Amino acid sequence: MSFNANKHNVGCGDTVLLYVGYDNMLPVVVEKGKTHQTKFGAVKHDDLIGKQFGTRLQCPRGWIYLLRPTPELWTLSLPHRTQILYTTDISMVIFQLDLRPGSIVAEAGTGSGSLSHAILRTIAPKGHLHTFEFHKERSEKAREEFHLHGHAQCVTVTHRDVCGEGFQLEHTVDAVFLDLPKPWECILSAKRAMKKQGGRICSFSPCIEQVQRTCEELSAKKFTDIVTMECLARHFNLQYAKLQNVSFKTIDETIDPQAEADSEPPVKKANVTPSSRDRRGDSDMHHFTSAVPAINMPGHTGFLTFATLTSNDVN
Amino acid sequence: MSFNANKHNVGCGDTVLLYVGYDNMLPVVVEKGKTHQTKFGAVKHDDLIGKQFGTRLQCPRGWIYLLRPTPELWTLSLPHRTQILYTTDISMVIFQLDLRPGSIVAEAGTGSGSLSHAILRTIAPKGHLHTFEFHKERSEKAREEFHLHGHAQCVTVTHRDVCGEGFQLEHTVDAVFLDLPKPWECILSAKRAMKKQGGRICSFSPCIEQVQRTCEELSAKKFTDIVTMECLARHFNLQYAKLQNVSFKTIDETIDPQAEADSEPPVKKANVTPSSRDRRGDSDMHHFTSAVPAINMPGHTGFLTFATLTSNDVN
Amino acid sequence: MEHDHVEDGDQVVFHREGWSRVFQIRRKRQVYLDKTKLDVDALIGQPYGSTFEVDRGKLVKIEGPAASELSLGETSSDTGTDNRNLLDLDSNQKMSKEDIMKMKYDGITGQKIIEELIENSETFKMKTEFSQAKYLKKKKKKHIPVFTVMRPTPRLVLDIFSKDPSKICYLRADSLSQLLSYSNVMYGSKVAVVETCQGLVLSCLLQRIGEAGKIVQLIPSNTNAVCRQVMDYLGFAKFMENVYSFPLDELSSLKDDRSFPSLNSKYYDKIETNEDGVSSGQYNITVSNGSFCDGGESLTSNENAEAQGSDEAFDGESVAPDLTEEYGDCGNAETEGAKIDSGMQMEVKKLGPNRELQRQRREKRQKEAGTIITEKLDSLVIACKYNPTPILMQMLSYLHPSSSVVVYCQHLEPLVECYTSVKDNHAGLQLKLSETWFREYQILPQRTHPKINMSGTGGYLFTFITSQSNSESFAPQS
Amino acid sequence: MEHDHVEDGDQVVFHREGWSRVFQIRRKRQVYLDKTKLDVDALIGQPYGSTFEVDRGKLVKIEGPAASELSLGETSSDTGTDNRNLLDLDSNQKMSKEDIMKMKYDGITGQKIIEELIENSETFKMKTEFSQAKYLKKKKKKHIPVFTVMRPTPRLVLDIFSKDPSKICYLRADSLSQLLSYSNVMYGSKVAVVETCQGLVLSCLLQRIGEAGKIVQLIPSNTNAVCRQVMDYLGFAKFMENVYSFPLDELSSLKDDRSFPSLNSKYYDKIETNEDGVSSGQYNITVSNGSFCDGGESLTSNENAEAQGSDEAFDGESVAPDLTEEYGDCGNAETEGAKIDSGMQMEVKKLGPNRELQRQRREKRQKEAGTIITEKLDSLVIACKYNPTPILMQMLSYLHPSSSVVVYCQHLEPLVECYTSVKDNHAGLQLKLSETWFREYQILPQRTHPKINMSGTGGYLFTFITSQSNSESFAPQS
Repeated sequence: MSFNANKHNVGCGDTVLLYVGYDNMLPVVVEKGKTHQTKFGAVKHDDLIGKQFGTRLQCPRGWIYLLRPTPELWTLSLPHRTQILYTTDISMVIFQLDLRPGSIVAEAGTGSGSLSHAILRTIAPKGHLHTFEFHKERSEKAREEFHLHGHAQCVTVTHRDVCGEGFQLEHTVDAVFLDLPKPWECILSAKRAMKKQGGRICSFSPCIEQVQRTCEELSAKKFTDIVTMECLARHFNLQYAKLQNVSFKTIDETIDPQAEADSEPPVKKANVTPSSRDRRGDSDMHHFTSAVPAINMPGHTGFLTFATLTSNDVN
Repeated sequence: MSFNANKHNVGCGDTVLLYVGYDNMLPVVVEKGKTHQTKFGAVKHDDLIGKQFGTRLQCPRGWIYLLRPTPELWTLSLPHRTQILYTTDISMVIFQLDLRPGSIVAEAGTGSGSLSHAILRTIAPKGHLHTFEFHKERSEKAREEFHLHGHAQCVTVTHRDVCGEGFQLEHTVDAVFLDLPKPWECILSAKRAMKKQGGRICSFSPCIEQVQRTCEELSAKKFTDIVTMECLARHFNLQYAKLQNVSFKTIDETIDPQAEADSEPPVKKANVTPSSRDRRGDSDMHHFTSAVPAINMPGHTGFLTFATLTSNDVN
Repeated sequence: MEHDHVEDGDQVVFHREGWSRVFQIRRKRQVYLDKTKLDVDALIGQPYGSTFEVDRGKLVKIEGPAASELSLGETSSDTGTDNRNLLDLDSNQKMSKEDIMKMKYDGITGQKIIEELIENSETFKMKTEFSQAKYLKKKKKKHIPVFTVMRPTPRLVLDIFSKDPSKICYLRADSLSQLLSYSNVMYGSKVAVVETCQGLVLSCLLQRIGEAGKIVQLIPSNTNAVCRQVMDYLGFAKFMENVYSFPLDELSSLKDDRSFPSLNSKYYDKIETNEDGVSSGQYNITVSNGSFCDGGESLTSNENAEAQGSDEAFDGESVAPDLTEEYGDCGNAETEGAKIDSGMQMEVKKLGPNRELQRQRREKRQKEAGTIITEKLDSLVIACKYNPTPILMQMLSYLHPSSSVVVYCQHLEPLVECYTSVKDNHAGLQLKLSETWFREYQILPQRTHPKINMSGTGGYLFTFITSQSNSESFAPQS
Repeated sequence: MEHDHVEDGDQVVFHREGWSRVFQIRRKRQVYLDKTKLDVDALIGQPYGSTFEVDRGKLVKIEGPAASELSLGETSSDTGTDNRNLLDLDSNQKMSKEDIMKMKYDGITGQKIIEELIENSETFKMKTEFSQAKYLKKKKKKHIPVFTVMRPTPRLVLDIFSKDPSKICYLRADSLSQLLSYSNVMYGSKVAVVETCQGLVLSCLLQRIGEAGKIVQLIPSNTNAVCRQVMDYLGFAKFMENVYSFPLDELSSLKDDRSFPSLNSKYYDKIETNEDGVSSGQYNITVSNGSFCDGGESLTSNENAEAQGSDEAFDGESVAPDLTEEYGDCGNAETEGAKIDSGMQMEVKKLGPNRELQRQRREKRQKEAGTIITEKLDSLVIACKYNPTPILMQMLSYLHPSSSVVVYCQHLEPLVECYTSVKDNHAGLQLKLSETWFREYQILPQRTHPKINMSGTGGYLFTFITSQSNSESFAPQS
């Protein structure tokens, strides 16, 4: 239930995230009498019950925070059963599929449920997600998770290979999402699943050849407005950066007749300068706050193809 | 001759660039007695002769600058006879082909000569560029231009369709560049053109299907280290930006009993504030210099595929 | 509640790929579409999803294949192998502009015009298949105004601003969608929003809270008006009871219990009638075309920009006139000849009769908004032309711990400041500062590649989770 | 001059895709490659372009297909249709790490080890073709150390720094290549350069000026040393007579005619012997691993960074030790057991005998450098860990009008300052501030996509053309 907007205190059976550090969260289901080990020491579940989300806990060796799970934080902390979708793509999918409270959605496959959680947040409480997974164990795990997270009413998890057997839904959904190796094989079934008023479809594929076949099939099945896109998040790190200021002699120093008279080579003289300046510490430094893009970033997740089925073309 | 490093003053027959504004340059071949019209008024060629490159000229209706042509500026000002390559891609091509003074290069097609000029700068004076163009008029124009620009010694322009007829070069070049609709058709001929020590090849193609076929053919012809990449320049505009600072009442203002007593609605009071503050001009503005990426940018030029032919695999 | 057919009074999107316009459909109404006056009567009763062609000011429904699939007969099968023999000359096309204009005037269809153009092109048949396709696509877009009638959604409405993204602070689908995700706004959420995106962000959030949530739009006191144009596009008048306004200026007063007793918001909900959404209409009247950010010009023309007073900056930029023409019936750009009857304008009239009653309502709504804020919020969203840092820092105390905060800005620099402030005050966790690379692809047989033009920036996002600053220590385990 | 076969003393690149190491080849020499001690004797006399496999510390030449094409027999034809029945378990592989180590110790080839791994995998045959290929590629890279022997080029040398790009200020191929283009450096150019990229930028420029140009490397007086390691990698000792050093500190003295009479550089060229490249060797001795820019840490660990003095910052970061091990025989990371004989070290010895003579040479070279500067330069290139704006502004007066200037920086902010300074002083035209999006692709049948990992930044470039600030007016045409 902890994904709910109106929940502000931790209860028994709630999933909470123990925030240990940036992008480092442990998902925990609170159960009376249990204990959880973190790198900062043990956490007794009994101590969590009744606490407000956001509470900072003093553990033996450091602080951890008790966070309310959001689909975004869940995506960062969920147990990976497959490759997952991340928030940049997920956001685009939800937006481009026109999802909102009350929408009916079909999803294949369920995978690790990363996208499912974001869909459920958007369509709850009156919408419904039909999610399909061809891997039995995964579909069971997902069902458990959805129940634990208070989504039981809004989701139906089915263990089925939609490519072979289809969605078996007749004009019931507003939107279809496909993350399958051969999405083109179930475009027709997806079309049949769409409401008579029409709807939106999305296919996520890592390879361009998959996209090409999918677009061909979408076009053949009278989907319109077929658009393929890619979005990549680029994160900035904030740095207190510094660059060394080089020293320039003023003209006065330069034409110092004493130095000339000594016929001391300029190089020598120059060499004396740095050490004395260095000792002053950072006075020779140019300081600034710099937003530096992360050196390594995801270069590709997948191509997102969206299309519309209008009421005209449903049959 | 004006592309040369040692040329600092304008002579007769030189190509100069009349710089009118950012990314706005007119290429002019200086000829005695001629006159050129610019948006700032007429420019007499006779007045240009002997002037130093970089000179600012006062024209009747504004300033123009007399710039020395560089391959980069030439790319921005050349007469387009085809789609051209731009500096971001050109730079990568030159670098990845390991070009340097003395390199022998084969290029197909010549196009508008945008890349050719950058190649020639790098390989001159002892290197050589064999450039091929299947469009007769274009090849003639290119030959003229190279001559005018002082490259006559370093370049051979051939009117030929290398896809059909091949380069007809036998183990003479260090590097091959292909910008052709069907580059895979002349990989074999390119291979034959390579020096016995081996060399580097680059193919530029806008479409991924071209890249796929080219890579297949390169691999079949024993090229190794096949790498495909894309590079896009992202330009920043510098803006003196400002954001409005919203006003927050201090606590003192807020609990002003007078305002309370009047039971003046807060909204009304608030409405009085802006006009009086606005009159102060920019005092409510948060100013900062912002590097803003250009809103519209080239999203794709082409894919660059590079590969190596080692001496092992020449035959 | 949602009907499948266009009804009198509906807000309708005219859509083709990457292009959308919104019009309110009324009987006997004419609208301007791409400079052509158009009768929209014919749409009433038609199912959403229908496709129409414009034929001499009339809408003609196209049955069968959609506009984008319009075939062009046998012409394209005749192709050259490459462009080697082509010279770029104006004389390649034997038809003149005047010829084309005359055909249009004579009511020749766009389809026919294109066929004529091909017939009269000396080089078309010599072009490669690729070049032919490119040529056809260009001509189709120009001469065949075809579009599909759609129910408005945030996605389609976003397209409307593609010509002038400054109106919505350069929000792109990727940044808007992430803003919505990271805000964690859902059914029943209590949200504070500061936006100057024509109500786009507000509308999207409103859609997501459903009928159970509450949104307080915070409005700077030193601004003249906020625009909520997009609310009308999306037909959100009915949800207005969930949207409150509150002057940022008054935030500090919330800390003083005397002036803002903790009211039971449910009590107020009961008195509030459905129509009272109007009470926040005050901010709804004036349409601001202004773009403060754009007061800053490139350095080259900087003197110009600096010379403008802030009032002028508010009055918009040179592109605005073009745009309003396209908007058709929206806001201050009412089409000539059409009756002034947009939702916005009607509210103005309603406001008239009893000013005192309106004032009282407004006051009550504002008090309720104050209560929502003091009872603490689940999410804070900032996407505006105001300096975000002071607003953000001011609002932090009104958020539950573990709440979601999103600050969007066209510029990176102000978000660096936000980041630093939040960090230095230990006010948040999971601080993320990001931009998105957004790229579209052309997927066509043998011609697949990223699109030639792309958007260089969709703005920047700063997101974080609020945290309790003082830790509750508990006994370490024995 | 260039031989086709590896000779004793050659600098040689060991290369495979995206990975390069440089070693100087000497008889009886051993080098460390990926923690394996290696005899490189076998390379002498082999043609460049030959491919070798490492087999128990020996190099074995591979004839026929190159490393990347190594086939893996029939194993990959047996594929599953999808991964539905796969569980991710460690027990899928029956071979232990110890088994593999033993095989290696026993001298089993990598090829054979992979075949064994496949044989002992419970899930390999059930995996999709896609997953199989992925698996094979990973294992090949790990177990088959194969590389091709190449003549060093800037392109290959750049790969060496891919593990620690901070050493070259995060220059990527795209930014380095554009730096070279926009500098307009060509055969015969006179160039000033300020760089802290291990000599990479210097070397690239040096390659382009050929034997006819001149490069003056400007060196801050308050730095202890500059590193020109890359000069050695590229075997550029022979070009040293074209490279001069000049202390930035002394720039202002150039304006005083008394201390720097305008010398005829040709005169000095005659006296100068070929070996005098050594005179600038002073700056060549100490290798600096330092990275000033990286003194700035992310805000999280900022206290740490701030605590470091500037000297410490100069002494390098935690990654340096790992790296130097890879460098093999370069600079201060001499491999154990190998004779100290790199080009650099030899110069140190030469410097010894007659210090006074060296000092005189150095002084003369510096005077020549001063002359080159005062006679004005064609190009200025800055790519360093120093604050670029003061250097740039100081140097502007030594450039011809219509010269090319490039300033590279890892950070955007310092270049904004450069831009503003040049703009405000009307010192340039065609000011461009840019970054590059650089992306690599996997092109494989049915598996084509952009690479999963990419570099988020290759730094920023500011480029412009110098201009004459006072216009020459000429009579308008009648």
